[in-house]
Amino acid sequence: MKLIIAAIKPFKLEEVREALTSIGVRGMMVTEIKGFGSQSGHTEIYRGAEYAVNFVPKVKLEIVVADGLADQVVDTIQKTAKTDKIGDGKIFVLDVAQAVRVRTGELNDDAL
Amino acid sequence: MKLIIAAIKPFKLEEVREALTSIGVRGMMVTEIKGFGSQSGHTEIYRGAEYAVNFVPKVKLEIVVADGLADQVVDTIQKTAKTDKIGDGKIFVLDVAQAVRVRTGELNDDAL
Amino acid sequence: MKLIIAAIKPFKLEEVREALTSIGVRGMMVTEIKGFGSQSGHTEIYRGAEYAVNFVPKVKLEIVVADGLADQVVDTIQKTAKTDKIGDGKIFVLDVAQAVRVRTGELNDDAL
Amino acid sequence: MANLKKTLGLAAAIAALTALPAFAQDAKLSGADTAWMMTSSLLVLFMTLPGLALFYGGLVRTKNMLSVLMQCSIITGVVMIVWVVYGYSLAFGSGNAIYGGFEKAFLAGITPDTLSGTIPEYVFIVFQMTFAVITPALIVGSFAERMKFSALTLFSILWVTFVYFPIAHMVWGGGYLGAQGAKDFAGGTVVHINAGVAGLVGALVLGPRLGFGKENMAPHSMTLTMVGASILWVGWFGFNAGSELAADGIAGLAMINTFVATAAALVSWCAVEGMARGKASMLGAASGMVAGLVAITPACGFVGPMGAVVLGLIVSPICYFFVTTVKSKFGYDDSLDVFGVHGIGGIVGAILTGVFCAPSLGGTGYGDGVTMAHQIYVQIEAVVITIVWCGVISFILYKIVDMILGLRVDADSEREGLDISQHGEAAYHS
Amino acid sequence: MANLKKTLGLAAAIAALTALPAFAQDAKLSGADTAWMMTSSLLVLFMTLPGLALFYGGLVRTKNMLSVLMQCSIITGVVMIVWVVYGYSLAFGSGNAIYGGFEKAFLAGITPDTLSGTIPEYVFIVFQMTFAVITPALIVGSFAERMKFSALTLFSILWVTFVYFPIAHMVWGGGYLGAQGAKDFAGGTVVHINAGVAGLVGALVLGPRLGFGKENMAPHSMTLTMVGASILWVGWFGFNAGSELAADGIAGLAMINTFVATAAALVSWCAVEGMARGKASMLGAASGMVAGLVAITPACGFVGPMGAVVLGLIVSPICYFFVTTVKSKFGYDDSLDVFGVHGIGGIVGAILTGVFCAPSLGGTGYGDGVTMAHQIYVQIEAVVITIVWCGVISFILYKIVDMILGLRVDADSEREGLDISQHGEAAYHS
Amino acid sequence: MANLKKTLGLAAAIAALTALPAFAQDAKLSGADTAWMMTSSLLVLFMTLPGLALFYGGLVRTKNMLSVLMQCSIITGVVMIVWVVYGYSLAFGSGNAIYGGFEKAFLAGITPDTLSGTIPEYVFIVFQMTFAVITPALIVGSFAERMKFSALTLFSILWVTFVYFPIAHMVWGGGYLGAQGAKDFAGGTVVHINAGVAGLVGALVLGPRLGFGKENMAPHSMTLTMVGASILWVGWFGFNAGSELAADGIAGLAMINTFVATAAALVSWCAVEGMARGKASMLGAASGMVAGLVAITPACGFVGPMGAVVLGLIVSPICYFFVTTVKSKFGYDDSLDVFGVHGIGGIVGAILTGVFCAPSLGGTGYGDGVTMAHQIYVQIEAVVITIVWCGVISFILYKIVDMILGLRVDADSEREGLDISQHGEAAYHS
Ligand SMILES: Nc1ncnc2c1ncn2[C@@H]1O[C@H](COP(=O)(O)OP(=O)(O)O)[C@@H](O)[C@H]1O
Ligand SMILES: Nc1ncnc2c1ncn2[C@@H]1O[C@H](COP(=O)(O)OP(=O)(O)O)[C@@H](O)[C@H]1O
Ligand SMILES: Nc1ncnc2c1ncn2[C@@H]1O[C@H](COP(=O)(O)OP(=O)(O)O)[C@@H](O)[C@H]1O
Repeated sequence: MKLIIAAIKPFKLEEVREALTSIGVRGMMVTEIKGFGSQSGHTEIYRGAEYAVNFVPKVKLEIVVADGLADQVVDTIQKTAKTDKIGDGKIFVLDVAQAVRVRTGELNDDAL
Repeated sequence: MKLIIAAIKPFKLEEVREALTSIGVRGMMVTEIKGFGSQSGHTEIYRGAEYAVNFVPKVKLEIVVADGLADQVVDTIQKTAKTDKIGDGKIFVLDVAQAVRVRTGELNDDAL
Repeated sequence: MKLIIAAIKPFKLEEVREALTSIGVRGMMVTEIKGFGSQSGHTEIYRGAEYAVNFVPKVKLEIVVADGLADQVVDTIQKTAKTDKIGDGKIFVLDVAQAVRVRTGELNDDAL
Repeated sequence: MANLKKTLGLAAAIAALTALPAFAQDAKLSGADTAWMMTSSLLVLFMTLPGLALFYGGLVRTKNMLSVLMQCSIITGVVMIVWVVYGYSLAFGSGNAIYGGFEKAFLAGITPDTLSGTIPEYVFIVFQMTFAVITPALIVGSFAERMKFSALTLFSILWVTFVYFPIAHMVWGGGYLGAQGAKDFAGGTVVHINAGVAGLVGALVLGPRLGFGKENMAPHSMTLTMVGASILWVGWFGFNAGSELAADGIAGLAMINTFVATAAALVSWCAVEGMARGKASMLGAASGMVAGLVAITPACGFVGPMGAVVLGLIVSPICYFFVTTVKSKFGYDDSLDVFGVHGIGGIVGAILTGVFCAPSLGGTGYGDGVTMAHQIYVQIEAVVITIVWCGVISFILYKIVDMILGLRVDADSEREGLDISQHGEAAYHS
Repeated sequence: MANLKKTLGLAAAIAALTALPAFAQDAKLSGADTAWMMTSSLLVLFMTLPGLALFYGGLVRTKNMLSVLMQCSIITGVVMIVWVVYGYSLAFGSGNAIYGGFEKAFLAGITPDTLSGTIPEYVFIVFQMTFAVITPALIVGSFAERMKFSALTLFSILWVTFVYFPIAHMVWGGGYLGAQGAKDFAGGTVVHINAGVAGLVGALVLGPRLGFGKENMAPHSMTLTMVGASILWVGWFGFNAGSELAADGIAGLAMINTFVATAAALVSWCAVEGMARGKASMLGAASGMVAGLVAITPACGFVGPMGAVVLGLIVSPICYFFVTTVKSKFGYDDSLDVFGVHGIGGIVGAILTGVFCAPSLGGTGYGDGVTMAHQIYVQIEAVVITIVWCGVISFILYKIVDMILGLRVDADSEREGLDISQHGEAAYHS
Repeated sequence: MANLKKTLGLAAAIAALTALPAFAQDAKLSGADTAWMMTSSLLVLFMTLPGLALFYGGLVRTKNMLSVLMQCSIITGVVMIVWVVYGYSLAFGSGNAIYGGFEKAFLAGITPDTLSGTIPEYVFIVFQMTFAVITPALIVGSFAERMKFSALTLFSILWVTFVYFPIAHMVWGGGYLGAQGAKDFAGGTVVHINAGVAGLVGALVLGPRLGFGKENMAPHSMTLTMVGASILWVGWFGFNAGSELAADGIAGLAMINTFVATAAALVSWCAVEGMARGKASMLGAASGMVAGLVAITPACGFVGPMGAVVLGLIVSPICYFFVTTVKSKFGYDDSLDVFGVHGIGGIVGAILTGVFCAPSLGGTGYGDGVTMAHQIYVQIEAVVITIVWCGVISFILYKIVDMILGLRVDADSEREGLDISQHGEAAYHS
């Protein structure tokens, strides 16, 4: 199994979730994060004190899928989340040694 | 070492933390996430605009432990977080190449 | 490529980010988490009901870098985030199988 | 209201309805009193919405925030309608010693020119209406985070009808308790003890929240709770000084007492906490404010400012003892301490009113031939009658509502939170 | 204001400026009326800041929160300055049937001793000023989350000058509509229909928000929206009972009506939602409150409390139908339903005022020889004139501002949110 | 208060205590004035709780939110007790040119029938009490996020005793400054300059916050700050128009000025920001509101509305310059700009009061034979005396408290936040 981690633009979340569902992904974990990258942040000024906000709001997806599905998932995220503007995000793939479904104790591919 | 990632129901957090402590786990990272899976979300309506909230609130645990402890951790989480209802969560195990304690610079199993 | 996960004290975030930028790290994901470890939490009392808050606020960094840069990143984080007080945090290193830049579809080291 | 002359004047007015011309001669509209009483009325609404709603709402968990706001809102809506339809008549109609009857149902016979004392009767009606609203709204704190919305709505209508209106009539509307000489300037008995007891019964009937005593149920926004407590204080001047029904020296007395008793109770709660656990908390200060406001309510037009300070200093430690020690001893889950603060604070205030109205303690004194001991006796009698009446009938009403609709949501809905399960929305989004 | 005697008295006063001594003889300052009108004036400011700002602000997404607060704030600032410079004169100067002229520009000739009826003219000026402020502030809800701050500021100045001041003059300042006998006690036409129509035109001209109908645009804080609605209710007593310009029985009538119509509308919105989708929501209750307040505004000094209850019960289902069914049918993006609640609620209230002021329905009655049918006709005429005048001129003003500054921010700024892009700050940090 | 006739009347009343019957003949209670002054008193409490608490609280980081709310709360509590115990007597007793003595300690000799001018003395006492409360509460902004709670409490008691009461006596209580003819209608000197200077001294004595100038210290909720500023504005009508102690034309003047000066200052702060950095911020608008309110405070009963507009337009750029340029130049950490806004705004207002009260500029004029130059001289004298008195004594008091309790929390507690370390609770949970 693979763990696919993706940082994307928040307003793309729904679209990506739908696209993934349609190719058979059945679960994921979503976290609101602050992204740092080539897309620059902005400056806020409060009564003369200037704060450079170097982070931009992103959404992080974490999805575990069977090895066979991994490439398709990466591909789908990349195509759907893309707006051709800087800051569209990254996708990373890691190996997963084991998966368990809490409710049933099912293991690995059965757990997904 | 292993990284154990678990998505569980928020109200189970305290119980799981205690169970893990009792088997020797000494640290973890906890994140509030939005989970997507077979447990369905709900619908909110605001003045006629309907929003399907496909995500349910979950808590994500990330725990790094020595290889020898990993199975016991997975087992403990599974048993403790279980309510036999849909949406109880998942546990994933990944390999960790290195661990460092910031304060002391200690490495690997000593760092945990 | 390596995924470096670090839990640090929140007020160290800016300093660490700057130090990493200066050694060539070009992106990261930042999440506010609740940390559990040897640093103890505190107790809150609300009208006689006592709540032990076992978690302390931490910030989690996730950074993917080329294999060659990994050691330097770990080292920089460790040196910069250190205050010599308990609770300074941990750093974990994992292997990454693949990386993709959403905007361009570039792969692996080119995607970072 | 507690101004006996005025209450009697009102009773006389009611009695004199058949002899209206004679009455009309005496009465003259006072613009000043009208201005003050309109201000007071809107202040008491302000206490409920958003004051009490925020005070309570801040104390619950995020997932139940809207349910608290909604409960306060719907009570405001339905009780106001009930009030003009039959409530005012039941409470302030001539009737008998317990109930006022239906002669003024639908506000029959009242026009913009009808006076009640020196103010338009419409203004008297709205002022009293805001009291009828806030009393059941106070109760919701006791069974917060687990009650069904439909059940709450039905219960509130029944409760004002069978508990609040009769007790208001007995104390202010020319009924039994007023005639006994019980002193309750602004509603310590009618409003606070009443709500506190109904809350305690509710907490017992519904049982504790899931996870009570185990899970972290810390307030989701102490900020909102503090804002709510502050608004309660500000609005309470309408409640207390407004109960004089005039802009005069006694209203001024009620006002200064409402300031200093509250200040004293705030400080003494902080002091007790500081001694007991080394730190004074914002929740403590807010609780102290409310305890002080509750305790001075029956007394505010009868005691002197120094008596008010002492009253305030006394009430907080007693309430503190109840919400920390007694509650956890008995293990009932009065979620937001309606009984511990309003019930106990009201009882302390009611009894001490009998003490501090002594002229030797700076008070405005007793009725002819009444001793302090007798006054205290009468005060306790009023407290006991209220507790018994309210306790028994509230219990019956909870049971009736439970049979008809069920009082409590199911476990899954409670876990998910009432906002989603009862109202289909969430308090906060990004 | 709608108190015709007073309005005429005022018109007379203005006409009598050359014959001041004669006028000065009659008029005498009433401290009571002054106290009430000062209170009323600050209550109407309270409605706008923070009331309306929170009601609207809670409904937008976090990233646009400050833009809403800022729009309400800047409108408050600039319209107040415009008001004392020339607005008051245009609205309440003698002038002609449409405009009041510049004779009182810079408040010329007014001193602390100048009276308007029984209150200092300065107090009358500030009371009216708060109305001139809240009306354009109401409009911002319709094009929230996409309008440029500079464009909003310019538009507001133009809009009060060319829409609000003339309509206020026509209705209250001695102009055309007042002379026709249209009944509008506290500004249903001038304030609410006016703002609702300008809002609808704005929503159409600017077009829908990016992602409208697709992305989740749920309110970022229903809590704040509820607080805002509650403050609106509390402040509205200044608006409605203050419009009597005196602390008397009619003010009391306006007050009780403002209580019970709102309560009824709150309940009926919850009831409709409960029937339509099985759950009553906090947003529904808050919307019901505002709909009830809007509907009773023109009627509050003319109808009886039972008429007010019925009016409240009627208005919510109609507004509900507009904000759910009609809006989605036509697909325009009136972000916060300014038209659906204020426009429609105002129209319902204006027309039903003609019905419920019938003495047989508990109202204070019609003018000599006026039938219900005729009154309804006159009410509809006033509504139609307001809609046409406001609709046409607002459209022109939007277009002018669009040419000068551009009305709408670019797509990236809209995605990022107006707080960062227009104001360089964020509403919340940790 | 600044109404000299009334102040003198009061002084006379005090002097006449031995000759009470003569005094009693003249004085008669005015219900209208009483209604207005009760309203004003509760409005000034509203300014502090929750107004100022939210204005300040929104500006700090989440981890220090409750500490700010608690500091405002405890000051309210203890100062009210101190006020009725000896503060009122020290400030308004007959005494000498600097202190009022202890004759009215524990409010001796005052009953509900005792009058102060046309209102019950109890009402006068509470009105003044709210001023005594808000002044030290204003100071907390300067050393926010680092002061010990116990130290704050002790400092506040000492500060009102040795700084506020004497200055209030000197200006309003029949003491030195009032006799010089300094014009301060509602407390520009006594309240705002006083608090601003004490704040500056505090910021210097405590030193800057950890991480000041490096870490992001952005306001945790600009929303709450805006709500706080709005409540300050609404409540300030009690402060300013209430200072007339009557519901009359001068109160109306104070009210219109409090509206338009604030509006103008709001707009001019936005304009300056717009020119300086291309964007107007919500914090700027809120700061402008407060600056305008502060500046008009001494002037509000003396200048005309157009003078008030100009005053408002002037004050914001000056304060803006202080909080942006001057503060960062000198590098002191006046956390929430108490000196930059209240101190500087108060000084600007005090001096310009001497200018704009000129009849030629629409003001109500000078005393007999007083020229503008002389008035300005007197105004500056009052400012300087206040700065010196307050600066020196405040410094001494900080040092004393530092020796007894320590002023500042340790570094770890500051990092963790005062909410947890000082109060054992957190503002927000989920
Ligand atoms: N090396 C990295 N490790 C982890 N996350 C990264 C890394 N680089 C970028 N990211 C994430 O991807 C987001 C987009 O990256 P950015 O460099 O801004 O744009 P782009 O991918 O279009 O060049 C960042 O906000 C960050 O969350
Ligand atoms: N493939 C997956 N990858 C990552 N997280 C997942 C995956 N599937 C489920 N999860 C997480 O586990 C939670 C529970 O899963 P769900 O399918 O709802 O219930 P169950 O495990 O009982 O069948 C989800 O809310 C989500 O956070
Ligand atoms: N085994 C672990 N797995 C994951 N995260 C950990 C682990 N141990 C500690 N952490 C993270 O590191 C933080 C610091 O650890 P702690 O034990 O408190 O201090 P120290 O590292 O100085 O001994 C914790 O708050 C937690 O977020």
